[in-house]
This record gives sequence, structure tokens and C-alpha cells, in this order.
Amino acid sequence: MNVFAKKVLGVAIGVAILGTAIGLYVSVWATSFPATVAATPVSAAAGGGTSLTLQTVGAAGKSVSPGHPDWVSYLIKSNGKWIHSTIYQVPANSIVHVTIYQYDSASGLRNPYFSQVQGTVGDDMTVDGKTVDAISPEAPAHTFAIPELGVYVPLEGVDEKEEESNFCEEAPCEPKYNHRVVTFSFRTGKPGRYRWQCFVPCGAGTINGNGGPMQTLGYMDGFIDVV
Amino acid sequence: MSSSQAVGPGGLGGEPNHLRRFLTLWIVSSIIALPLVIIFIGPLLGPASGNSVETSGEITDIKVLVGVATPIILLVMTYLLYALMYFRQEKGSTLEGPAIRGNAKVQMLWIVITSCLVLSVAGYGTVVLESENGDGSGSGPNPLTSPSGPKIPVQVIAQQWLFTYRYPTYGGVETTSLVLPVGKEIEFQVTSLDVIHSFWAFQIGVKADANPGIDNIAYSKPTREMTFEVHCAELCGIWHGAMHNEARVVSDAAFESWIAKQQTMLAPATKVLPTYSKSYIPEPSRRAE
Amino acid sequence: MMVPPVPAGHQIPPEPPDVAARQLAVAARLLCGASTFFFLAFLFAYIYLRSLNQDGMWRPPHEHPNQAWGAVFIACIVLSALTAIVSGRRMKAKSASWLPAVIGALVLAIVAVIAQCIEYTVQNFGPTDGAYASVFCAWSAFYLIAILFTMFWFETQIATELRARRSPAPANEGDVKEPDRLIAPGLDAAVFLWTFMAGIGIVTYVTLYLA
Amino acid sequence: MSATDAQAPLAASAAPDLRPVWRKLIGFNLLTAVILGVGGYYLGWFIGHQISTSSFAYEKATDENDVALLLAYAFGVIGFLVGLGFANYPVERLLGRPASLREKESHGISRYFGLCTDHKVVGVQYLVGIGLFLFVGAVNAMMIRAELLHDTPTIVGPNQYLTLVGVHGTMMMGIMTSGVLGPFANYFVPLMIGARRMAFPRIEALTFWLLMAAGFILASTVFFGGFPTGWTGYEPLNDQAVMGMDSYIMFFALVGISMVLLGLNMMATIITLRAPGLTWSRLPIFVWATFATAVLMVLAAPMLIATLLMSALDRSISTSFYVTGGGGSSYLFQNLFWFFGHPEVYILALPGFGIVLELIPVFVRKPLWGYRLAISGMLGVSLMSFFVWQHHLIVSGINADLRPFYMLSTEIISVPTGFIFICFMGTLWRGRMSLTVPMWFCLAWAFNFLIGGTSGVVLSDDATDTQLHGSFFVMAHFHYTIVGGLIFSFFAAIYYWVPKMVGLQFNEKLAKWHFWLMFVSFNSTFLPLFALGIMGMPRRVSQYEPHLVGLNTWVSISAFVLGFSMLIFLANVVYSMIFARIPAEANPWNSKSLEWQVPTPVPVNNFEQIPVIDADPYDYGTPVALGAGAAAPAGA
Repeated sequence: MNVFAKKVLGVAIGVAILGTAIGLYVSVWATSFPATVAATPVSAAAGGGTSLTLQTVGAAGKSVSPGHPDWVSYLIKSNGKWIHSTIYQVPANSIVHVTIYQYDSASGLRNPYFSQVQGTVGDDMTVDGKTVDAISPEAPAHTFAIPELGVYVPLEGVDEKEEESNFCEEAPCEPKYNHRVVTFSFRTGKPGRYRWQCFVPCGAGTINGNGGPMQTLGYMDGFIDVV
Repeated sequence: MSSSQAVGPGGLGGEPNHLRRFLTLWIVSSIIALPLVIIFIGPLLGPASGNSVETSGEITDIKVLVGVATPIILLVMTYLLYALMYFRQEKGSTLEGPAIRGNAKVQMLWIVITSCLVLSVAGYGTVVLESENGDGSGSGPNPLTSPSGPKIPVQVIAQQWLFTYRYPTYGGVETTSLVLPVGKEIEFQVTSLDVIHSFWAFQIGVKADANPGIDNIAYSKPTREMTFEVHCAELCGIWHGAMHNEARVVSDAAFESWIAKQQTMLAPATKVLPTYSKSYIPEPSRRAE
Repeated sequence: MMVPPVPAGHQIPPEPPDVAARQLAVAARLLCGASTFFFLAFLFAYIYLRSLNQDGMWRPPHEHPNQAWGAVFIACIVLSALTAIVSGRRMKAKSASWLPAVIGALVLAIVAVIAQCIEYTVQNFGPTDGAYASVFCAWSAFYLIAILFTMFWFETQIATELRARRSPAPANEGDVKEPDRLIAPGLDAAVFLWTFMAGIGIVTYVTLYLA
Repeated sequence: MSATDAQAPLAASAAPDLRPVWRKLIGFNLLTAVILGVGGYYLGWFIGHQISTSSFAYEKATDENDVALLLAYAFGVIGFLVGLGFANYPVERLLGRPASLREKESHGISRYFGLCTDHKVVGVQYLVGIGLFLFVGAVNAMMIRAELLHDTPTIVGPNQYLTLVGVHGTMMMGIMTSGVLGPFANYFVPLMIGARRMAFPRIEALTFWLLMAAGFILASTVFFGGFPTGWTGYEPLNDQAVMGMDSYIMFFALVGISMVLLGLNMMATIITLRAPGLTWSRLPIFVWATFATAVLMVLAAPMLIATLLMSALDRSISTSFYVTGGGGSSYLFQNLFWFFGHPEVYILALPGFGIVLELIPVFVRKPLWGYRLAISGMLGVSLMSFFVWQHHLIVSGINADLRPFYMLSTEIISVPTGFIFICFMGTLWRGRMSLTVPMWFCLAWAFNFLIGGTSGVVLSDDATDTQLHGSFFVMAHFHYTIVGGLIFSFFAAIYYWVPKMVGLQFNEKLAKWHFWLMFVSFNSTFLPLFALGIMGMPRRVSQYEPHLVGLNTWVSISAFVLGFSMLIFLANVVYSMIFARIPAEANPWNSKSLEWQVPTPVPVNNFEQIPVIDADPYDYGTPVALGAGAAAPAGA
């Protein structure tokens, strides 16, 4: 093997190593999103549009998020099973019916302003069947808010005293655990990618409760892809 | 190695008078460029100057600065061009240049001129800043100067990741959209509930950082009705880029009816809001339990 | 003009004898500058947070460092610095008695570190109890580290001297032969640094314990 | 600290090593360093978990163990340095062994992969290491621009975007502090001042390996969730962030330590090791620039270290320096950080001044015009830079009454900067300019830094800055000063000095292609950013108003071209240094500066006899050469 060939080989190996490193960096880390989940169509009889079925849990658990088992999180139900994702796809200029099974206990809002339901159809929601347009600022465990669409919905926490008895420790949570069912509908406008987030300081252990899950896609932040 | 011609004193040895030629080149180009820059570039330097008193101030200011900068930039640029054309080593030759080690007069002139320039610019900037009451910039809890006459206080509450606006003189109602009456002096009281944000109302020339526990005041007087976007200008976490909302400047009547509507519509929320204060440190103020 | 290459095994003529000494002296002074700005950050934090007193959280009234141990701490520092200066003088006077002096300085400084560590255990607040507590613990802790670094420098001088007295240094090429030539520059620089650090120590004490 | 009489030849007399390979691998070398580094990392990680699980309740809730990670990094770095053999000498001194300058020096290529006290080896190590991390930073920049092709987070996630921005900024600002002083000052300052070594050879090596450790620590942030704060690391966001933030803190703290030591070493060298006759008024201007930079490094960097240590304590053991709820203040961090941060940008700019003023006399065959003015300009800048930091806080609401002062000081700092320009122009005046690649880069420096400087004056005016602060205008401004000022002069230095360092020529055609492509694409990348800022686009966003998409697309494409020009440079390096290997002359530019008078490759001890300097290195236009006077025995 002559010198020139050796040099070429060496350079080739170097380039290959660099290339793979960059490739892994880009593909595995930088461009990784949670899976996009499309909303389920609703029959015209049932009001038309699409529906999102979500749950909020106090601890995502090892099975769902091995890296951060103790983080609070949203999950979405897609054809029968719960998926750990916060990127939801809904059609443009349509109505979206949202059902949230809320298994977490209350933390209370930093800004009580968000205790009022805004931007939903009729500016209200139903909590366990009762229709309400606002709850006490100490009550929410989370909020479901899409600021760019003006949607702000506080999600009432489960009662502390029941909590000891039967509190869902780990996602995905079954209805047998103590929970609240929140339903509301909102209308989507023109296509685009809108962020949604939680306004309750539920990032336990972080400054102002706004770190960790509150700043990580897939837990308390996500996108509503209006297409 | 070196030629007698090259090391001769300036302007001799059959060389043209570079100084005169270069200076003419520079002055002519400046005279041509300056008005063009002011006329064509000037208006592009920021939002339309009619938007508010502050933007007008900023636009004049930036025009002046660009006007001052243009001849200086041209001085160096034309000099570089001139040098590239005339101060060249002929191909293949290895001539030495003249051994000029400096020129006290030129150096002194340069120092004096640049010093005067920057001092006058600084002086002018100070005058603009203070005469315009901070010219739309966040000036802390008690600004040095404040506009005379009545002011409409608007509290900007920044939180991760949304601005909400509180109108203390209208029953302390809090909204997510910013609406301002035209032609009124507005006092923005910018504060934050968590990390540092920055309230940037680009079109009306206001920028003020939102610091936790601090009341940062900025004045602006919108002078025409319009719709624009408000942005966060200080990195504040995952949704920093998404932290913007629409703002409107509307007629007095429209503003009054809008705020009345908000008061009724947002009554439930307003009821539970903390009493209006200069700044808020809500729980959890440190690590959440 | 070309500077010809060094032929292999060519005996390089020595540097001017004072170069090493001057390098250590310069280094010591620059270290003083650097450590000044390092602790300046903490002094600024102290003054700024104190003047701000963000919603009364600067210093809850019950927070008091233990004055007795604090006094021991600063006394040892000052004494240590003084003995160090004395030792430097002796060295300049070519008197062998510089050694006990510098050992004394070393021991006193270590005692100061221990005293401060004991103080941590008896004080009635921890680093998480407000701004003053934070500044107190961080500043004093980093100052202790600075002391230990300076003491390392003293220790090298002592060890070198003791070893040189036990058995003359093996004459490797490039080694320094005479002990005093070997030690004097290092000791001089170390004494300068330590005197300065003691000055910072006094500022630390006054700010954290008395102010 | 080391003291010595004689200059033992370092590697020259060492016999070639005949031991078997496996035997060579045992001992203090890079392999051991990596092994001990990893071992230390896991030891620290383990200890951290023992401590914190018992003491810090919040870490269970967050699944984020800052104590463990900080300890892991610290132990890892210590293990790495011990493995390289940095602990041996201190321990020997602790045991009273005599002081010595000599380290175990090996022959040939292997000394580039370990602790080597030869300033020329360290210079080459720096050049390669810094090149590596510049590449990493550039890759991040490319990905940032790729994301900004869209007005919503599309290609990379919002967190990853912020991390990209942070790693890009921090890597560039941190690594490039030593970007010129590391490779070129370490290599050429001793040659320029007629010395055989740096004042503290081990510290010199230490600065390099610290920087390498730091670089890898910053890159490792992606394994811990990245960090959202950009290179400024503002509190309290810093305190909120996940563990990746600790990588940033550790990186910048290590870089700070490296800076202090580097500056200290440089100043000590320049003060104590100048050859006889090399008075301060004969010092090459590059050495002066190094000196001015070193002053800033030694005084400003400790502030950074302290600031970040406070951050680390806030994050790990819940002190409250910066947490509003605990009596801290976010203003405190901004003040402390920018008190370092503004000198920092001059740490980046000053070496560029030095390189340019050092190079152009050679290529115009004229003495440096206004030597003393240039020096006062550099020293003026480094002094003034301590008095302008609060112009970074003008809309923050702190000390609003002091804004006119900071406006004034900021405007005034442009006067000493102007000195550099008049010296540049004066040196060109009626010169005999030969347009070599380094000369082109110097001219480009003038062009770019002019735009950067004047836009800086625009920014320094508070009324204007109200709009421009925190916008793309600021970003364009400091990219013009740092890329246009530092990186262009950095490449000038590479094309000018590397032939001396490695004894091989660059391919001129590729070099010219590199220059023109880089110059054009650089300007077409960053000029539009001024416009974007003026049109109201904030920094560090991956989501912006749709009407800005067009301009952003243009910028992104130009940025990709800029990246491609860097690939041309790499191709040139590979071609010239690996394949063509055309030996360079000892003095290809016919310079009269001392570093070019020694043969190529530079002998291990630089000079057989320390030359006696009888003129400054710029007497072009006259046939007298520097150092022509009889070389006296050194020390006389």
C-alpha cells in the first residue's frame, strides 16, 4: 500500500467520522420531536369536527418517560392507547372537542387571571358534567392554553384528602383512579403551528415551578398543528 | 532593495499629489452619498416615524447617526479603494515603500476630530434621551423625567410565556390583548412574575425589560390608529419566540367601549386578581414544592 | 540574516540569573490582581444585595455568624501574614532562621482555615437562608480555598529546604543547585501573595462579620 | 511555579523511543488521561448522588441532579489533567524535589498528544484544538440558519433551537478568547521577543488542556437536555434550566481559569524574557496587542469565574444570589456578567488589531505608521472596556440615571479604536502593497470592522438602542466585529504564520477562492441582519413574523455559502499539508520581524544565542535588517 493511498484512506476515514458525528447530532438529537397525533374525527350526528382525548398525570412514570419518571405530563389517546406526545394535528376552520382526564392534584396558579375559562365555545367548560366559566385560582392542577387562539382552560385538581386513598402514581392512568373529567370545545382558524402550554407552576423542584416539564416538549408544552 | 524614488518625501519623485486627489474623491462621494442615504435609507430605519412621539424621536436620532456615520464609512472605503488602485507593488518588483513612521499633525487632527464627533454624538443622544423622557426605553421605577399632563397607566405583566396587561385606572382589569387610546400619554409599568422578559412594542418605539419584583416604567404617546405585534426581546425559555401578541391603537371612543366590554366579560377573573401593586412575587417564589 | 540552528548537545549559555526570580515576582503580583477581581465579585454581591434588600430577604434578624471563631480566624490570618513577612526578611538577610518563621506562618494559616470550618458548624444559619447567608458561605469558603493554594506555595519552599538539608539535591541538568537561590525567589513571591491575600482576608472579615 | 538556571534542550537530544507500543501506552499520556477522566466523571457522579439524595429534596421531584453533574465534571477534569501528568510536578515540589523546567519530552508526533512544555508544540496543539471547536460552533450556526428558513419551529425543536444558539454562542465566545493568543501568541511571542520559552511552560500547556476539557464538557450538554439561555446565561432562567445548564457553567468557568493563566503567562513572558535591546518601544505591535489582551484576561476573567460559581451554587445547593424570592437579584447577574462580558469582546477584538497591524507593514514594505498611537489605542481600549458594561442594561430599568454616563463612555471607547484605523490607513499610504492572501484578509478586516464599529456607535446611543437592543441588529453588529474583525484576522494569521509553524506552503489558488467566497458570503449574510433588526426581529427566536421569511431565507442561503467557504479552507489544509507538502521558505514574505529570521522548522531552543535587538521590526524602506548587530552572549 503506497503512501498516497494511505493518505487518501486516512482523509476518507476522518471525513467519515466527522460526517457520522454530525449526522447523529442532527438526526438523533436536534431534529427529534414527539410523534404528531391527529385528532379523531367526530360524526356529524355528534356535532362534527374532531376530538382530542387527553390526560394529565402527576408523574409520567418509567414506562412512559424513562428519563424523567417524576415529571408531570400530558398524554393523548390515539385509537385506544395512551401516547406520550403533545403535538396534535387538527383541521383548519373546524370545531375541536377536547376531553381531559385530570389525575393530578392542585398546585394553584401564579397568575389568577387564568382561572377564568376563555376562548372556548360559550366561554365555558364542563367539570365532571357541571358547566362552569371559572374556578378558584388555588384549584387548578394545570391549564390547557393556546395563547395564539385565545384558548385558556384551567384544569381543576383532584381533592387532597381523596388523594392519599387512591391517587394515580404513574401514567397511563386508569379511570379507576380518582380524577376529574373536563370537556370543552374550541374553533380553529387559519392553518399554522400554534404552541400550547400550561400556566400552572407544576414543574416541582424548579424555580417558580416553571422549569423541567414546563419547558420540555412532550410534557407541559406542545403544538397544535392546524392544517 | 529600495528605490530612491520610493523613499523620497511625500509628493515628490514624480508621484501625483495623492492627498489632494483622495480628499476630492472622498468629499465628492460624501456630498453625493449623504442626501441619498438620508432620503432613501433614512425612512427604512425603523417603524414609520408617525406612529408615536417616541418613534419619531428614535427615527430622527438614527437618521442623525447614520448621517454622521456615512462620511466616516466613505472615508475609509474610498481610501481602501484608492490604496488598492495606486499604492500597489508592480508585478514582480520588490520595491520598498517610503519609510514614513508617522505624522504628528495628521494624528493630532484625527484624534481631535474623532473625539469631537463622538462627544457631540453622545451629547446629542443624551439630550434626545432625557428630553423625550427616556424615549420609550425602560427607565426604572422612578424615571428621571416624566411627561407632564395626565397619563394612562398600563401594567405589563410578563410571565412564561405571555404578556398580560392590567389597566389599574379601569378597575384593575387584566387582559391578554393590548389596546391603547390614540393621542394619550401611556405609562407602561413593566414587571415580571418569573424570569427576565423584555416588552418590545416595536411600532410605538417602546422597549423595557421585565424583571421579577421590579417596576420598570416606559412612556409612549401613540399618534395614530394601527395594529401591530408586541414581542418579547429577552430570551426567556422554550416559548420565547412564541411570546408575542397583537396590540391595537384605537380611537378614544373605541377604547372606552372595548375596556367596558372587558370589564364585564372578565369580571370573574378580575374578582380573584391580587390588588394592583407595582410588582408581584407570587408563590412559589423559589423552588416549587 | 539567519539565526543558525542549535547543533545537538550544544551547551546553551545560561539565562540571566534573575529571570526566574522576576517571573515569580510578576506572577505573584498578577495573581493578586486576579484574586482581587475574583473577590470583588462577592463584595459587589454583598453591597448590591444588601442595598436592594429584596422584600426583606437580605438578612433575617436571627442570622449571626459566631464572632468568637471569626475573631480566631482573622487573628490567625494576620499573625500568619506577619510571620511570613518576617521570614521573608530573614531570607533576604541570609539568616537560616527564615525556616521556623515560614513554618509558623503555614501552621497559623491552617489553623485559620480550621477555625472558619468550625465556625460553619456552630453558626445559626445555612447557605440557603437568604442573600446574606449565601454571600457569607460562598465568599468565606472560596477564601479558604485561596488560603490553601497560597499555603501550597509555602509548603514547597519548606519541603525543598528540608530535603536540601537532609541530602543535597541530585544534580540533574537543568536543576537549580544552591538551596537559597532555589528558594529565595519562590519565598519572596509567596510572601507577597500571602500578605495581599491576608489583606483580602481582612476585607472579608470586616464585611461578613462586622458590617 | 518553576525556577531554573539553564535551558536544557527539550526534545532535541532525546533519543528515539524504541519501546514496544503497549509499553508506550502505559504512563502519563492522553490515553491515561481519557481513562482517568471518565473514571473521575463516574466517581463524581456517584459521590454526588450519595450527597444529594440525602440532602436535597427537590432533586427527586426534578430528576435533575445538579450536584452530581457538577461534581462529575470537576472530578472528570481533575482525572484528565492528572492522567496527562499535570499533577506530577506539583507533587514533586510538595515533596521538596528541586525546581525544573523540564518535562518528559518525547520525540516526533506523539508529543502533540500530551503534556509538552515546548511553546511551539503548544501553539500547534492550540491551532488544531481550536479549529476543532470552531468547526463544532460553525455546524451549530448552520443548523440555526436551517431552522430560520421557516417562521415556526419546523426542523429542530424549540428546546434544541435554544441549545443550538447557546452552544454556538458559548463555544465561539469561549474558545475564541484563546483563538489568537493560544496558537499564535504562544508560538510567536517568544520568537518575536528573542526568548527560548514562555515564562511558565507547564501553565502554558495547562491552559490548552483545560480549554480542550472545557470544549468537550460544553458539547456534552446535549446529553443533559441542553440549555436555554444563550451565551449570556441570564438568571433566573439559568437557575430554572435542566442539567445541561451545568455544562455551560462548567465550560465557562474552566475557560475563565484557562484565560487567567494564559494572560498571566503572557504578561510574565513579555515582561521578563525580552532579549537584550528589545525595549518596550521596539516591541512588535502584535506583542503589544497580546499584552493588552492579557491584561483584560487576568482582570476580567476572575469576575466570570466568581459569577458562574454563584450560579452553580444557586442551582446545586439552593443559595439565593440571583433568586428574587430568596433575597437575590437578577440584576446582580447582569452586572457581574457584563463586567466580564464587555472586556470579553475586546479580548476577542484586540488580537485582531495586533495581527493586522503586524502584517500590513510586511506587505506594503513600509514601517508601521504611528506605532505609539497604535499602542495607546490598544491600551486605551483595554482600559476603557471596564467602564462601559451597563450599556448592555439600558432598557433593564437599572440605574436609568446613569445611562448618559455609559452612553458617553461607550462613545469614547470608539476613539482609541479609531487610532487603529488611522494607523492602518497611514501604513497603506504610498506603500508598495502586494496583494497576497494574508493582505486580502487584512483589507477585509478593515472593511468589516469599519461596519461593525460604526454600527456599534449607532447602538451606543440609547434612544436608538431602545429599538435595536436585543434585536438582530445587535447580532449583526457583533458578528461584524467578531467574525469580521477576529476571524478574518485569524485567517490572515493562519495564511501568514502557519507556513512557519509547519514548514509547508498553502495552495494559493484555493486560498484566494476561500477568501473571496468567505468575504462576499459573510457580507451578504450579515448586512441583511441589520435590516432584519431594524424591521423588528428579536434575537434567539425560532418563530418570527411571516413577512420576514424572504430576508431570512436569503440570509440562510448566504450562511450556507459561508459554511462552504470554510470547507474550501479545510480542503486547502488537507491538500497542502497532507498531499502536496511543498516546503515553505524560512522567510517567504521577506519580513524583517525576528520570528522569520530563525530557520524552518524552528529549532527546539529557538536561538543558539539570544540576539541583541538594535531596531524595531518595522524598518522597511531602509535596507537595515533587524538583529543584524553582533549577537552577544545571552545574559550579558
